Amino acid sequence: MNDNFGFTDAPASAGRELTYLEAIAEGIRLEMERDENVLVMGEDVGGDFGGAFKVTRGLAARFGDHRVLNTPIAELGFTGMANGMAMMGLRPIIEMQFADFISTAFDSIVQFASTAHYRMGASVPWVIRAPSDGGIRSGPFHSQNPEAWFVHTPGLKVVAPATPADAKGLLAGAVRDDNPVIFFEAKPLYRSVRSHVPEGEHVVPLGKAEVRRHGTDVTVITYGSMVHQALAAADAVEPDGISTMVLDLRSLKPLDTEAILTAATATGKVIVAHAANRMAGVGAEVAALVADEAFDALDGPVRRLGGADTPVPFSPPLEDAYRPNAEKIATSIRDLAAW
Amino acid sequence: MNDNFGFTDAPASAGRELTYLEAIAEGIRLEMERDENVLVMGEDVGGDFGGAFKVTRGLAARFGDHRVLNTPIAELGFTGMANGMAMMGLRPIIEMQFADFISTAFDSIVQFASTAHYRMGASVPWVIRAPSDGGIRSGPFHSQNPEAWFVHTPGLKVVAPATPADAKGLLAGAVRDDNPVIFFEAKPLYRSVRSHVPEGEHVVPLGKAEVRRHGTDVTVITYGSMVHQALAAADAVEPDGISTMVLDLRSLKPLDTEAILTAATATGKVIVAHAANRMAGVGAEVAALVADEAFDALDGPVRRLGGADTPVPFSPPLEDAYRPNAEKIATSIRDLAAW
Amino acid sequence: MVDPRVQIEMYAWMKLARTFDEQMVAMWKQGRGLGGTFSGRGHEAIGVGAGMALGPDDIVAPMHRDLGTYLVRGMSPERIFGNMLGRATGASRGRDANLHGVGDLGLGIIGFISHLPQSLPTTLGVAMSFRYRGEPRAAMTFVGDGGTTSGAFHETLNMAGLWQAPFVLVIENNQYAYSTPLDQQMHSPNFSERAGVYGITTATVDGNSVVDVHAACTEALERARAGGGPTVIEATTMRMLGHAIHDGAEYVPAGLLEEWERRDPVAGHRRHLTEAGIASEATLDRLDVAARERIATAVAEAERAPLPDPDTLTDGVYA
Amino acid sequence: MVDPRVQIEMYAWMKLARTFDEQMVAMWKQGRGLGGTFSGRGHEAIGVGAGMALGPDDIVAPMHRDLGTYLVRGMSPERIFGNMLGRATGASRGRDANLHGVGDLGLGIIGFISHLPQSLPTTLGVAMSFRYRGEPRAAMTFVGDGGTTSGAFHETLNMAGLWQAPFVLVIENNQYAYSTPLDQQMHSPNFSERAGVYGITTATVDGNSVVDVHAACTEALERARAGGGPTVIEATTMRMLGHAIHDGAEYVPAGLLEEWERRDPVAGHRRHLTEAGIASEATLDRLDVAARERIATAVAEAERAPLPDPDTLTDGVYA
Ligand SMILES: Cc1ncc(C[n+]2csc(CCOP(=O)(O)OP(=O)(O)O)c2C)c(N)n1
Ligand SMILES: Cc1ncc(C[n+]2csc(CCOP(=O)(O)OP(=O)(O)O)c2C)c(N)n1
Ligand SMILES: [Mg+2]
Ligand SMILES: [Mg+2]
Repeated sequence: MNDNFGFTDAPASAGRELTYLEAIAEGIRLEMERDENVLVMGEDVGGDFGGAFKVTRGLAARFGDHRVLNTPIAELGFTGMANGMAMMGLRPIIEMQFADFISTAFDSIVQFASTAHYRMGASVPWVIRAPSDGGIRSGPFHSQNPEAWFVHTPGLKVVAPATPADAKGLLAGAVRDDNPVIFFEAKPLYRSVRSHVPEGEHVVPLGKAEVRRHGTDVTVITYGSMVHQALAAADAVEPDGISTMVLDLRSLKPLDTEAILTAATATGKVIVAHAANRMAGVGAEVAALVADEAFDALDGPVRRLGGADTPVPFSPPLEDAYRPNAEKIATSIRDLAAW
Repeated sequence: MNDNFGFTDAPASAGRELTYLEAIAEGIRLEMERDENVLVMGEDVGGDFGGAFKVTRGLAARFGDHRVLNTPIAELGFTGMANGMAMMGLRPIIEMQFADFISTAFDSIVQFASTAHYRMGASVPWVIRAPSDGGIRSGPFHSQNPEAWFVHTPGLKVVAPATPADAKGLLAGAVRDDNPVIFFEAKPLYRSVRSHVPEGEHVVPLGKAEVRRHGTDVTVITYGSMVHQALAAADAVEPDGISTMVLDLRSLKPLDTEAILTAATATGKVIVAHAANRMAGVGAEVAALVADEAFDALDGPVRRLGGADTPVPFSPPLEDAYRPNAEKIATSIRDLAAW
Repeated sequence: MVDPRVQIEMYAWMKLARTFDEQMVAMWKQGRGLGGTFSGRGHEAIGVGAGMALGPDDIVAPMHRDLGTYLVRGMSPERIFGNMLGRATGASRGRDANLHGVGDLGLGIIGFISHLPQSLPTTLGVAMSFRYRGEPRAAMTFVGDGGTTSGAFHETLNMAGLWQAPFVLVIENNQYAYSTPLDQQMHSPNFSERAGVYGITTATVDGNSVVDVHAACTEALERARAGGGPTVIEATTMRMLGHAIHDGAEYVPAGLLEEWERRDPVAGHRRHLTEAGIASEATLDRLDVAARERIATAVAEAERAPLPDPDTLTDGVYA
Repeated sequence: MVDPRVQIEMYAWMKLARTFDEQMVAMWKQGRGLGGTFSGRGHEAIGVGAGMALGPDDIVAPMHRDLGTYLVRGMSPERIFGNMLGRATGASRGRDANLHGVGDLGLGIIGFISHLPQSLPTTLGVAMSFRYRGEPRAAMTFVGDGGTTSGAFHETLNMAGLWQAPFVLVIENNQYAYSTPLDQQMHSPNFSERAGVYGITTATVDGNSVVDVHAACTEALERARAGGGPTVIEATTMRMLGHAIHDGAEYVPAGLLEEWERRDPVAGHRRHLTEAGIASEATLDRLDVAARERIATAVAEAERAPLPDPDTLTDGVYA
């Protein structure tokens, strides 16, 4: 994992640095301080334990047990419960122990929460924190990237920060949003990425992509852990004289179509990359958007990189074959640049 | 609904005609006769009642109650139960009362059934029959087209017949397939479409698309109820001198990429249409595939038509605005033909 | 004994619900409806008895046979008929069908979704918000016998008992889930035992007695508001028509319906009121007329109301 | 009394499981592991007692602490270690992690998935296939205390009771679900009552007595095979290490662990065998040595085994 990814816009060296995980934790703490309607719930989040990844550690001591609720193993039920709490004006931050278990809560998300405002004008302002993504030998049930299910579902919002600063800022943006927001955390970034995070209030608006690197030959559109792989790939192909733009989507729903089309048009050659299964993934939506609305500007096929059409395998050679990475992205950049 | 859709390959007048619903019922009956491992299960499928749509009516009388099992309201549990039955060599045909309730069974499908063969070499040969689709004023919870969730999930197969003959043939193909297959029935076609269905054994292989109409100017790639709308649209634009090819995908997973690329290349102008929500739908995968692998042959943007990014609304003016139909497809064909 | 005026009010609401229901069924049979719809015939005592037990600050999530609760809670017949007819003036502004989506937090009503029994965890969440804020309020919801075999029933009751939430659940045991009788749903319909294992107070009442339902709900809601924890009430009744408008319910033995017809909740309460000298036939006749007029007005208004503008399709997907 | 040879065999299997577990924990602490892993220390009597009660035609779906069941059922230590180390020779051929996916229908073992408690409905389906075909076989599975609060527990037991399926469930009540003690999971850990409401026979046994677990499971399986319906057995025990290898379990009071350490199932059974004169120390020492050798061989073979060829990535997604 490349953890020194030198963003053009936010050099890693400027100011106070936090890991991705620390940034999320700080974001939660600040939102709980700001608004007493904000609470945390999920399996093992409470007490001194603070969750499987320790993101919520210390919150119970600081804010009291009633604001940091340990739940039984009942994802459907406790997410449904969060629907009711949120309709009454609370702002639950739900921790799924792993994003993989979000399927257990499916009805409460894709049927109830997503439709409540359309059907009866009731807003459901919760955030589900979903530790997702693999590459860390966790096997098929602790490595999933299920964002496409939710991007396809009307009424939800979906974000996927790639940097500590965005992790903090999008967390705040998600908590303050009046809609159900699924916040996909990239587990492989938790402790591997450390960079500048603004102190105090820092809110990143939902729905805005960010250019992480400017370039003129090929555009890589991506999000989450693959932002770092794309940046490393861009570095790797630079000596070949290929100038790569990297667009970090940050929000997957709503998508920043303007930024996508601008980035696609700028180079005319587009690669969409994500760690999630490629087939019918979010990348398909982005590629299809480009193939429709930026068609005239295209100078080559719209390429897509994503997980293979298999469960996420456990063993290193298989998982490495399954996932995109900097090398595979670089190969695709070179190939497309030469088109 | 256009129920006289004059396929080029299978004229509606040839031979014995059945409705789409009758064809499914016949397909189930024949499979149950052929193989006593085949059984039917679901809510209200048994006894004299025969299910919410009467598809399974008469089966209990014919084959006995033990082969037509009424279940409690417990989609997660009874689909999980079907996983176990299927691993032991039975071939359950599960009726979801409406496709909308398939989300309730989500874990049993997308986590267990889809991964069992990859993880432990155990095949799970069930079929879920999912009455889907709208246009019939059934509101947000009885009109859904959730196929994209499953096409994105490795290990599943997904089919969506558009004609009575395919409904029967794909049902047989799905039952005989050794993998979990989700069989999306288009409710609006149940009784509105009647056409030739071969008698006796009739098996349509999974993974093969079918050209429903040949054409040279624009290709519409679609499936399910929208096949009929696309054919009507093709008729409507013919007087304008536009020749439209219509490709019926039939199988959504595996996708017949060869047929898609051939059809796309033949005209260079592609519209992908489905009733499901457009955003990150199956159409995005098809469009992205075309934009990548048929790029050189494209003479215009790849268009997509699908449901709006809203729940399926109930009231006629809203539902009509929500859904693609022949008129909207025709407009898109005209627009693209003039590109 | 319940205040005689309250008992008369109960009759008025039940009669309004019954009249609404009969008018709805007639319209749908005449082809004046839109999509499918569910009759709550036979469930009036439950919907009204429970609805009238609610306090002004309580929140309720009724389901598809609890028309009485919506009405008692202040959802106008116009908005409900408007919803069923897909009008812009309906509770869901043409978005949701029949009694689905008929919610209004201003009236303390949460509209249900089809997926059974999603109202249970949602309502527990409402109850937990009261607990979070230390408010003396209660949240109530309903489930059918069929819905009790679903996972969400168990998960919700387990958490309600664990946290002793101010939560009240009425199980409407009407003998059938669609075509499926109780004995094909569960080994034994021992609902009180089932709820009792979670550390929840339970009660079983005659679901066709509005007075009994009201009393049980009142007690449960008061206990909940006072911090005494959750209650599950089984109300036994019978679904008197098909599952939905298209269903002739041929699978229900005729004798069973006849038996329950003799226990009709509206007629039964009327008999009780006159026999106990609480109200005269003339008084009750006037209420019958008022109900008919109220519903006629509502239907006329709903039928006159505009359908939604298709340009508003995407309005309200997001807050 | 259980046949003395069987009692000695019980010791051998428990010791093998314990030795495997200790070796695994040591390797993972040394960094010779891959990913996370779960210790079943303290659960040996349950896994072995249940596994030995199974008949040759029965099917079992063990979970993450039932190493003993896999071993008894014939899954070799090589294949299990191979699985944990991601080898091509592992039970899942490098596809699934730790004890996940360790299934082989040829051995009558269904591998579990993480999502709790998915093994329950799956196993009910296996049982229903026996019923469908009229075969005198039974299907058994396990769930933790934590898994019992999930919807699938309720849905499965309701259907198992309804259809009186040849289904046996062992609840491994080990006091914790990850960091969450019983009193934060449910109002009262009354597992037998909870299962009883579904029309299921229930029993509670000392989960640290292999003889008791074996007896309860044998009885339940025989009843199931004979058409006597389902059984739920609560086996009380304690998870002796953290939830998974990375977890120090600081949240468990030290006194609780000490108390349960005195009831260690392997040491306890050894004491019983010698005190009852069933086996000598020397005999048992030989079994200890055999277990160590068996595991050493297995580890060596697994570590030598090849990782999967990346070209096989998509093999086996479909049958
Ligand atoms: C999860 C789910 N599965 C299936 C359905 C379809 N369905 C709607 S109502 C119903 C029967 C409900 O029975 P019950 O809970 O007893 O309520 P009743 O209609 O008898 O009042 C069914 C199966 C549903 N709404 N939700
Ligand atoms: C649906 C679901 N949610 C969360 C998890 C994560 N998880 C794995 S094991 C576990 C605790 C299980 O506790 P219990 O059932 O008591 O079994 P034990 O580990 O104590 O043997 C949790 C929460 C999961 N596997 N499945
Ligand atoms: Mg019912
Ligand atoms: Mg436990």
